Order: sequence, then C-alpha cells, then structure tokens
Amino acid sequence: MAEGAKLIGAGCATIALAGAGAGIGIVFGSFISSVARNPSLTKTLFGYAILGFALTEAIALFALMMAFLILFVF
Amino acid sequence: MAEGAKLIGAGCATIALAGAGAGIGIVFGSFISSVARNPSLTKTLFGYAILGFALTEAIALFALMMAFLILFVF
Amino acid sequence: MAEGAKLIGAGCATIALAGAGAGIGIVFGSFISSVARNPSLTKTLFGYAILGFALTEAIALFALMMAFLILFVF
Amino acid sequence: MFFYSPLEQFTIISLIPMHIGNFYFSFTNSSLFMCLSTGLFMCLCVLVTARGGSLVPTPWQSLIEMIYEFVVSLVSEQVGEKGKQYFPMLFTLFTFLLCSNLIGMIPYSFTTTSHFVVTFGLSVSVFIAVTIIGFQIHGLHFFSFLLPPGAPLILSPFLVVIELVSYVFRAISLGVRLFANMMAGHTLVKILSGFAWSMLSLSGVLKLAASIPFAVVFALMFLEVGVACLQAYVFTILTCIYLNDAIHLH
Repeated sequence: MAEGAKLIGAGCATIALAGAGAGIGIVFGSFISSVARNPSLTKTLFGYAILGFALTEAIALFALMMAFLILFVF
Repeated sequence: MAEGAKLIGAGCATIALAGAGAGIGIVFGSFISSVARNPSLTKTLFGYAILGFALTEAIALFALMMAFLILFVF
Repeated sequence: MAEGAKLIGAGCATIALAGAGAGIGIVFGSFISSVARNPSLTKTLFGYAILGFALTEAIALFALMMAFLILFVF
Repeated sequence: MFFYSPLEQFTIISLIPMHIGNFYFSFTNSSLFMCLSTGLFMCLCVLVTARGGSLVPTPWQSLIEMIYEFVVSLVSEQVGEKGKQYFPMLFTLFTFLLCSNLIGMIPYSFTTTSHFVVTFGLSVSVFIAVTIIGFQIHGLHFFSFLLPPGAPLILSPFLVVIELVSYVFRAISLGVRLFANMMAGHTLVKILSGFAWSMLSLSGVLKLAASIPFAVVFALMFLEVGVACLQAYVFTILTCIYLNDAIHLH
C-alpha cells in the first residue's frame, strides 16, 4: 500500500508548481509592461525580473524536492 | 494496487500545468497591452515575452517530467 | 495503511507552496512596475520587496514544516 | 524502460579510498570536480594576468575583467562602501559556483553543487558569517533587526516570531534553492534524453518522432546554461543582501 501511496503523494506535491508558474508569469508580465512604460530602465528592471524569477523558481523547486523526498526516500 | 496508484499520481502531477498555462497567458496579455502602449519597442518586448514564455514553460516541463517519472520509472 | 496515508498527507500539504509562489511573483511584479513608475525610490522599494518576500517565504516555510511534521513525527 | 534511474548521474564514486580511523576521507569525484573548477579558474586568472596583463585586453583577459566588473558593481550596489572589505569572499563564491555549475553541464561530468551537503555547507557558513558580522557591528542592538521599522507595537510579538523564523530559514532556503535548481534541471534533461533514446528504437517512420524530445532537450540545454549562471548570481546577490541587512540593519 505504501508503494502506491508514495506515487499519489509525489503526484499531489507536484501540484504546487502551478502557483510558481503563475508567479513567474506575473513577474515577467509586469516586467514587460514596465519596460514599455519606462524603456530607459530596461537594464536594472531586467536584473530585478531575473531575481524575482529565481526566487519564485526556488519555491517551485522546494515543492519538487518534497516530491522527490516522498518518492525516493520512503 | 501500485499499478492504479501510478495512474492517479501521474494524473495529480499534471494539475500543475494549470498555473503554467495561466502564467503564459499573463505574460502575453501584458505583452499585447505593452505593444499597444509603446509600439516602437515591439522587437525587444517580443524578445522578453518569448523569454518569459520559455521560463514559464520550464515549470510546466518540470511538472510533466514528474508525471512521466511517476508513470514510467515506477 | 497509516504509512501510506502519511505520504499522501505530506504530498497534499506541499500544495500550499503554490500560493507562496504566486505571492512572491505578485510582490516582485508590483516592485518592478513601481520602480518603472518612480525610479528615485528604488532603494527603499527594494527593501520593502525583500521584506515582503521574506514574509511570504515564511508562510511557505510553515507549510513545509507541516508537511515534515506529518511525514516524520507520525 | 530505463536501464539507469535518472538520479544515477549524481552517485558519488570514491576515486582514492582513504580511511582515517573510521572517518571517510576518500577523494571522490565530487572533490575532483571541485578542485578542477577552482584550479581551472585560478590558472585562467594567472595566465591572463601573467605580465600584469596587456593594455589592449586579449579575449580571455576581457572575460576575466567582465566577471570582475560584474561582481564589483553587484557588491557596491547592494552593500555599498562597507561591502568593499567582503568583496574577495563574494568574488570567490561567485566564481566557484559559476565554474562548478558550468563544468557540470559537460555530459558525463559531475556537478558538485547538485548535492545538498555542498550547497547547505556553503549557505550555513554564509549565514553564520553574516550573523557574526551583525552582532560584531551592532552588538545586542542587532536583535532590533527582527522588528521591521514602523510596525505597530501591538503586533510586535507576532511579527518578531515570523521574522526570526524567516531569518533562520534563510540559511536553508539559500542552500536548497541552488541544490534543487541544479538537481531538478539535470534530472529533467536526463529523463527527456532517455525518452529521445528509447523513441529511436521504435520501428520505421516513428523514429522521426524521436526528434521532438531531442529538440526539447536541445532547447533545455540553453535553459540549463542560463540557470547555471543565474543560480550563481542569485546565490551571490542574496548573500550581498543578507550582508547588507547585517551591516545596515533595515
């Protein structure tokens, strides 16, 4: 039974990537509209967009690590 | 039982694509409104929109990878 | 049976990271658009963005702690 | 369908087994690639600036200058004047992560940062260093860092707990972020290339179907190189932010 539950648990844990996908969309969406509004700042804005992306990606990968933990450790 | 759980697990893992779908929609939504606001920048904005799309797609790929991992490796 | 339920429970608890991912995306999204709108305040805005990020990350951490609690304590 | 599990690329193989007492000190492929990445970058720097470097920079010299300028502007922008004394540490941190991530991209090589023990060691040592600096400069006043300015005092017990939890979580999240990015990225590439390989064994026309996962792997390699450089940058910029918090409080 634990063999099957492991798979279902890992499957459920992966659902958390949905939020991170939306979060990254929001970051780049606001980045594109900000560049259109103020093109002179593209350089620094791109730096912050990449920082925002990396921090949101980290949350997605925390969830993925949790899924791997459930899958391979138990 | 594990055979069935494998299918349920892969099914749950695919739910994460909802967020990536929303994210890509947000990116192109703001891209369109930004091009309307500042048509001269269409070139660079399109580049950033494709970058945003690619990075959000990466999250969707992570979720799909997890689903295939559950489905085929176990 | 409890062994399996533990894994499914931890998997479900990790879903909460979706909200944290979206939240961090919103924080950095609004930070980028605010910097474009008023570049002189970048320093203080960056401080508030990092504070907002830290508090949202704390919520993600509470969810992860709950998942680990389910996984290792019971 | 898979001969090896996708995580097989992360196994540690001891090349020169050494045991001191019952301690395991053998020279593993992880330590080999760590020496390789630091050694390569050091040789590059020494060779490039052999005779003080030429006035008109050679391509390699301009590469080193670019990396140097990048980290200098990063540190001075994030930590300001007081950050200058911590620049050497931040520069070695950035170049070590950059080189070990990029070397890990070569097929059949080993990414040292794809193991949690390596990145966790790095992030906890950074966390301890930053906390010591904070207490050294501000003494007990450093605890005021746990109460964000302008927060209403009624909330303070609640806010202090959350700030303390998120302060301590920085050590873990800094390490897990780098580790998870590296491991998940390489696992994703391995699984998709496994698909492309097993699709090749299909009969006749279906072989062409193997080009789809192969194209995805091709695109993913660009993403992976981007993620490798990006994660080194993010690790360094977050260290600068935490250093800035320790030096200038809020």
